[in-house]
Amino acid sequence: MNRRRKIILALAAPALAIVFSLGVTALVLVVTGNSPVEVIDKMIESAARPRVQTLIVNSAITYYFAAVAVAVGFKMNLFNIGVDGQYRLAAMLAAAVGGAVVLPAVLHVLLIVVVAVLVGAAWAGIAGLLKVYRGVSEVISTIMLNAIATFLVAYLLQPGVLAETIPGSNNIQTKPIPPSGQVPGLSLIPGSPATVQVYGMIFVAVLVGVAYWFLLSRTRFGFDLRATGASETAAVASGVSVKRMVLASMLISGAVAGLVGMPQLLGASYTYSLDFPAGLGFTGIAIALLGRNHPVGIAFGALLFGFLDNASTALEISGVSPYIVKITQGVIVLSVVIAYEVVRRIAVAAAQRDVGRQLAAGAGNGGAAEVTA
Amino acid sequence: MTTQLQVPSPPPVGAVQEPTSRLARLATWQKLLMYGLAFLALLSLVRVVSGAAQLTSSGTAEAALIAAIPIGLAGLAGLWSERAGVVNIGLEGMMILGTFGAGWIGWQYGPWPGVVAAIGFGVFGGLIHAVATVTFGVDHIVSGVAINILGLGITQYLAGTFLTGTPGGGSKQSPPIANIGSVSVPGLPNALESIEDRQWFFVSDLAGIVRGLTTSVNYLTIIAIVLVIATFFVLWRTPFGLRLRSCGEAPYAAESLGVNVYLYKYVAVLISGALSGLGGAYLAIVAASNYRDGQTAGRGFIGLAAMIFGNWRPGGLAAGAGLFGYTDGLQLRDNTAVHALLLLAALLCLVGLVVLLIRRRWFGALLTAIFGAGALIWYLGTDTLPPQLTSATPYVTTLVVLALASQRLRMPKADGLIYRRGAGH
Amino acid sequence: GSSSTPATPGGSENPSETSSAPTSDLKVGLAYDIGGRGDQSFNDAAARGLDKAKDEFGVQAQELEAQNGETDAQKEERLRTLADGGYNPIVAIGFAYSGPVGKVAKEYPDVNFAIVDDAANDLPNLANLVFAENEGSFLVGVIAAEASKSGNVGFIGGVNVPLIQKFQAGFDAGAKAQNSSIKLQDKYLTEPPDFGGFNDPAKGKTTAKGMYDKGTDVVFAAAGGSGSGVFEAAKAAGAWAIGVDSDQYLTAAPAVKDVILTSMIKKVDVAVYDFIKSVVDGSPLTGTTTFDLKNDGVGYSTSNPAVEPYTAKADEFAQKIISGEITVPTTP
Amino acid sequence: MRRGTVHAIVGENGAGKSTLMNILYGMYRPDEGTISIDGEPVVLHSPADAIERGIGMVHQHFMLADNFTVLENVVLGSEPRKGPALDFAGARAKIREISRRYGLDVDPDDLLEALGVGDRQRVEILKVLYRGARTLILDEPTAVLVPQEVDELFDALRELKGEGLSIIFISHKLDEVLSVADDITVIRRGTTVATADPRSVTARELAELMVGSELPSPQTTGSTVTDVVELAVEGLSVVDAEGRALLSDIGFEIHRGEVLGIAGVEGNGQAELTEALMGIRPVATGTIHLGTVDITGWSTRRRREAGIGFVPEDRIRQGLLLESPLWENRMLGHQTQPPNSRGPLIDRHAARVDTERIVAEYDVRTPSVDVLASALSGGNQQKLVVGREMSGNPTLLIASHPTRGVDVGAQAAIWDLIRAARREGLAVLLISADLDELIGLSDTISVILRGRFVATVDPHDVTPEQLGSAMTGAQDAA
Ligand SMILES: Nc1ncnc2c1ncn2[C@@H]1O[C@H](COP(=O)(O)OP(=O)(O)OP(=O)(O)O)[C@@H](O)[C@H]1O
Ligand SMILES: Nc1ncnc2c1ncn2[C@@H]1O[C@H](COP(=O)(O)OP(=O)(O)OP(=O)(O)O)[C@@H](O)[C@H]1O
Ligand SMILES: [Mg+2]
Ligand SMILES: [Mg+2]
Repeated sequence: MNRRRKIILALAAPALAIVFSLGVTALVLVVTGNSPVEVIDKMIESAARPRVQTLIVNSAITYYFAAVAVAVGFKMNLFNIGVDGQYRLAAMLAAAVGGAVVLPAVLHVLLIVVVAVLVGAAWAGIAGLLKVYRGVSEVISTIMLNAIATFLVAYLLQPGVLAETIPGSNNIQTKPIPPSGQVPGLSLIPGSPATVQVYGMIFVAVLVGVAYWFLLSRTRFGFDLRATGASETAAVASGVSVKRMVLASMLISGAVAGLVGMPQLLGASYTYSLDFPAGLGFTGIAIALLGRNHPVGIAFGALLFGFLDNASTALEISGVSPYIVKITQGVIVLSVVIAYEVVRRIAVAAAQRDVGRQLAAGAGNGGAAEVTA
Repeated sequence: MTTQLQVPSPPPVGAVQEPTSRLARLATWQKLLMYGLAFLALLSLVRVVSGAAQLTSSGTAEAALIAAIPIGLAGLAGLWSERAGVVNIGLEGMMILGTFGAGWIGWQYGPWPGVVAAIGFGVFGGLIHAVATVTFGVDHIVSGVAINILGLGITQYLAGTFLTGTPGGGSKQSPPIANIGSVSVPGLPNALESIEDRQWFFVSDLAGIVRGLTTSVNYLTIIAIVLVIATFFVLWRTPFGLRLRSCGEAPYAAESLGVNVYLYKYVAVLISGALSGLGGAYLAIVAASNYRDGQTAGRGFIGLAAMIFGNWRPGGLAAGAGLFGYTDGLQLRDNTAVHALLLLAALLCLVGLVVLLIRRRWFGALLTAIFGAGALIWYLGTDTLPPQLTSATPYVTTLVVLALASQRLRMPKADGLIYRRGAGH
Repeated sequence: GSSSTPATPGGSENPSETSSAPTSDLKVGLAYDIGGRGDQSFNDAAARGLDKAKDEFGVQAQELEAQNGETDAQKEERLRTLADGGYNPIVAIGFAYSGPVGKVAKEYPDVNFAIVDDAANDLPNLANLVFAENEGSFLVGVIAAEASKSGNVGFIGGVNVPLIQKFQAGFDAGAKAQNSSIKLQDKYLTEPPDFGGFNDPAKGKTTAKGMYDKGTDVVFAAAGGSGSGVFEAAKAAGAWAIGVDSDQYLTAAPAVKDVILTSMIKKVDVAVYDFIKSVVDGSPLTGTTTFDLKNDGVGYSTSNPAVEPYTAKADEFAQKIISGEITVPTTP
Repeated sequence: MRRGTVHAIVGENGAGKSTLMNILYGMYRPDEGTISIDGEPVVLHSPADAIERGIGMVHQHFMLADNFTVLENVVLGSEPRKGPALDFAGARAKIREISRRYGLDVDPDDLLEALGVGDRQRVEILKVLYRGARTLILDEPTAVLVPQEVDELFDALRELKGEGLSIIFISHKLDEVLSVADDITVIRRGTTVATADPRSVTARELAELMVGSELPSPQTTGSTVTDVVELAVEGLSVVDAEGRALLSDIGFEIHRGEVLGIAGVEGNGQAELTEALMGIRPVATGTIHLGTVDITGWSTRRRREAGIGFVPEDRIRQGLLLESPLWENRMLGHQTQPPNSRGPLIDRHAARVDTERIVAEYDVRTPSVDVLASALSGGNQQKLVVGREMSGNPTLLIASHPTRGVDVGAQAAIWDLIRAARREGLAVLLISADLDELIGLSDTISVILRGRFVATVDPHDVTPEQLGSAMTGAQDAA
């Protein structure tokens, strides 16, 4: 009975939240003179197309890395706003390295990924060091480092530095990565054309998810990390070196952040150019929160965001401003966490009541008769 | 815990302590003033040596002020909220709402109704944050992130709906908003101008800065500065402020004394929203003269940084916003002045070196010497900096100052913690 | 900016309005860059060209807009959606579509594509519509140098990318050509991928004021939406500003319009209109079409009477450029 | 209860004393029953209602803002005004006035953070008096005070009583109750089980009323001290960030099988001492030897792995992860040791099983090891922490207030376990505010004052009063 109640509550929370967010979105649509039914119909219709599904999955793969990067920090109350700068710098340098060398296929990819991971970790590590040794809040330092990364990338991405111009184009880019450094797409249905292939990096995403789960729940390091997040003072008393943990989790977070640009770089663009996607770090924050920092939750969150983000064309075609999607996303994040919070409270109160009841029952049996003086 | 002992013996005579502390406070002020003047002298020296007049010109001061105010308002917004224990990372979103409110109403009904609308939009953002964090006890960061998404989405959506086809406006910007008006201190600017033009050491610099800060000062600028002072007064000198701050320091203690913590948190977060909205209005009405999509450009986050920089205090955050505004204004106005900052850095390193040597901190002294020498060599060896580096100045400076100041920042004790009535026992 | 005067593409060479009921059953697809219709800048210029084609030929149109942080694949999908929906021709606005349009045009050989601001692809069913921004900028550089009393002119770019550098290169060269001892100042508001420099009037204002304070008396703003801040600074300083893309003397806020000496005009609207027209006419443009001084694809505006004294010199240089006597650089 | 009296409420942990008081103070709403003040039934919705009706409460845990001055803490919620501003001068004068009248010496301008527990307690009482309360509720006000301070508090209470105030007084220290109370109510599991007259009842009878059984007491059962030195500390000093000494020149030895008790007023360096020994706080000078090994430079983790168990002073802050299940809490501090982990991996199954063992052995009342630590009552949490730290056969136990907040029955069990381990050769550093516990368990007692050891006494011939005066430095003067 107790367990059933728990399961029902846990499932009801996200379901209710999503229904609620759709309600709010519908309300906005109605107020501004659109038909919500039609809009949702259009979105679902477009999502039924294999090409769009591919895009959704591909967006989700990228978001997944970003969200896991953020989540690693969150698990110990570190707020890495800097995923954005970390992945951009990492992707840029990795692209430059990848375009500059010639190596056998697997090694080439490996090199690029390692460079990205190292650069991401190093850039995040600056914030970690500043926090550990100078007490600078990682919130500020990562905001500043995002901006500084922008300037650094802009400096490096100049013809004559690390970039080259493209004849006839106003774009500039790093030297394209040769086929040996590219990761082929993956056909979900065998033999399908390139437009319905998901990034080969999906394997790495799954791997990262599993590694993240394993690290946190099965290793001593993960225990230390979670303990630090749950109570820093208790963690210190238990022998955890918080400084080391801050640095370590910042490095891990940055390393994962370094992967954010990889699906796009290795699976689609093969070069870092002026229009390389930016701002994914912030999407990652929202998704990490939506997925409650849990590897599976994040996957669902990433897919949901991928779905919404790829609905814009369908919306525009039905004459609705695609920005409605952002309203939906914001409301979903808020209502999901509110729903979970409400459920959590109910569950905790129930647990306490149970403990109290059992205690009282135990005492009632074993206790002595009441005495009156 | 300190080792202070609670000997239940002779009462320390309390009355003696008061004048000392007041004197001490006065001394701090004097010290600060002295530091400020010394820094100005150094800046003046750099100006004379490098010839970068923009370092201390009235125009730079004015630009710094205009760049600093929206950041300062965002920081002030953060301050109100966090002093009541609610972390507000949604400042950016609330500011965006403010810019739209100002633009949408401002172009139709004039700047002042625009300001009111901006505040209203900001309050709306604050209300969402308050409901989520105070009533539902959602993690403050989560709610803030959601508000940033929402603020952007709502404004873009509404702009598409309400601004498309307006005269001179479109789905990405509002038509122009009329000027809100400004004042100058009568007579002063002219007098100062002649002094500034002389290029005297120190005197001209001081004159330039004062002139920049007193010439055709916008009404909203004045309001913003008054708000900083008013915030100090209200939060630190009134019963209302004491109660509000108690919610950020020890909500359960406040609760046990009959303070309605929920109410104060709500009020604080709504005021926070209002100030963010005002910051947005400043951007749309004063810094520019219309709403433009993307106009906040992360200033809400910088405001948050300024607040932390300023140790959750109005004076400190004003200094933080000022530093950012100064470096940003300077880099936008003059590349060579930024180059001259290298010389300033070298001189500051020299000062630091002396201090460290006196304190016998050898390792620190060595590092400082290396950095100082590096800055000097860089300065002497180049005439300009790459534009990318110039643009990065405000961010690098903020980071460096924070890393060096290594001040023990102290956030309100219950900041970011979820409060629930009756849960503290 | 302001478009109270309804869509008058600056200096358009097709002023004639057909009053007869349009008839074409062409379905035009237009894929904008980030910002889309209503950005009062680049995308809006394309929209004006489309609107004109709608009016004149009665074509139908579907407009779609790029979103922040999207990938090439998402841009491709946008183009494919249009192609699948029977839209033909399809116009992509902005160099970010370079890769996607190249790919999708190959997939749909029967659909006519065009891309503005890019010439990286060479396909039979693709028209590259590019501009000699440097040439137009050269002329306003000449005007700036001539109008400047202090011998000190400035350039403000929105974002430091090659496209905007092209504006600077032309402007600097023009100013130098007119007055070899001229002092030049330049500043980009943001660095990529922060494209906020096109949307930050506050930064534009501060930067321009800095330039005016240092003795500059003419500033060329190639900064999209940030330009309005530059105009305000010019107004406050009692100095000149030069607009960009469309004739901003006609579209800017009334309070500041009189300081806009001239504008460097880049006729994106004409390019879009011409392309659609070529499809309507049954002989779609393909290959690279450069809109330059020669074909009046770029130029400067003369709607502000104050520019009158300087037009002779500018036109003289224009002839030299057209004749090939002067080659305008594309990088500063 | 009657006006102008002290009414004591006693009961074991969790009997419902605090809950009852919180209801009286308007923090919780009663499900049924009525509260009457001056014969008139009232409904209290909030503390504000209670304050208005002249009820003031000093909570079991301090309800103070560290970052505020005494003045700010006191006037909060009832601020005097001068125009729109807070009347600081007026408040200061009034606080001084009240402090003088009741002998509660505190400077209104001190930052609270700088105050010790005794002063904090006075600030709490000031808060209540400042509001002009006629009924005072004091929930375990003496728990953290030394006897001299308790006496002063009682003097103040008698003063207040004399002025017609009514006081509800809650304490576990029955002799105190007997000395100050006019009436006594005993409650158990949320109901009144008895009322007693302090003039006729003995402490022992009272205690038996509370628990419904015989009262245990700590008693050393012969010395088990060996000659093997387990912990040797020499010349240990610790400084704070500003370089002020927190501990100076501490030196002592603990042998295997020995319990060294540390007596001292809270805030005299006990916390710093335990933290320095655990490697949580850096040591300025001095050495620490475990057995024969110098561990001065070791990390906390290494020390724990070497066999040091640690029961922290503040279990909520340092001992537990409230939002984690019990079995994870069992791992805390021992996450690198069997049975909790194998190599770099944790062993969830073994940890769970071992948690079950602790729950059984230490009588932790919980339905399962999967409930969150926050669901347990304070005493049960403490039992879990002690059980955990006694696991894995530590050679040295550093225990701060191991039985704080634990009811008498469990207290006895913990004492027994400590004694048993001591027989096996465990060395114990015991810090406690409960002087009876210290005297009863320790083989030697050192007194700490202002970060120094000022006296070493033999527990067999010292009384709590003597210890108390040593702790407050009263002996120095003598
Ligand atoms: N709403 C509730 N209903 C029933 N029991 C509850 C409720 N909330 C908390 N409890 C119980 O209260 C206990 C925690 O209360 P608390 O810490 O005050 O215990 P305590 O009585 O002081 O015990 P101890 O003496 O061990 O400290 C838990 O056992 C929990 O199960
Ligand atoms: N809302 C509630 N409903 C039912 N039972 C509760 C509730 N809240 C607390 N309790 C129970 O009431 C008991 C009384 O706790 P209380 O804190 O009043 O004890 P106490 O007598 O003050 O103990 P201590 O001596 O430890 O301070 C707790 O153990 C808890 O189990
Ligand atoms: Mg209690
Ligand atoms: Mg308790």
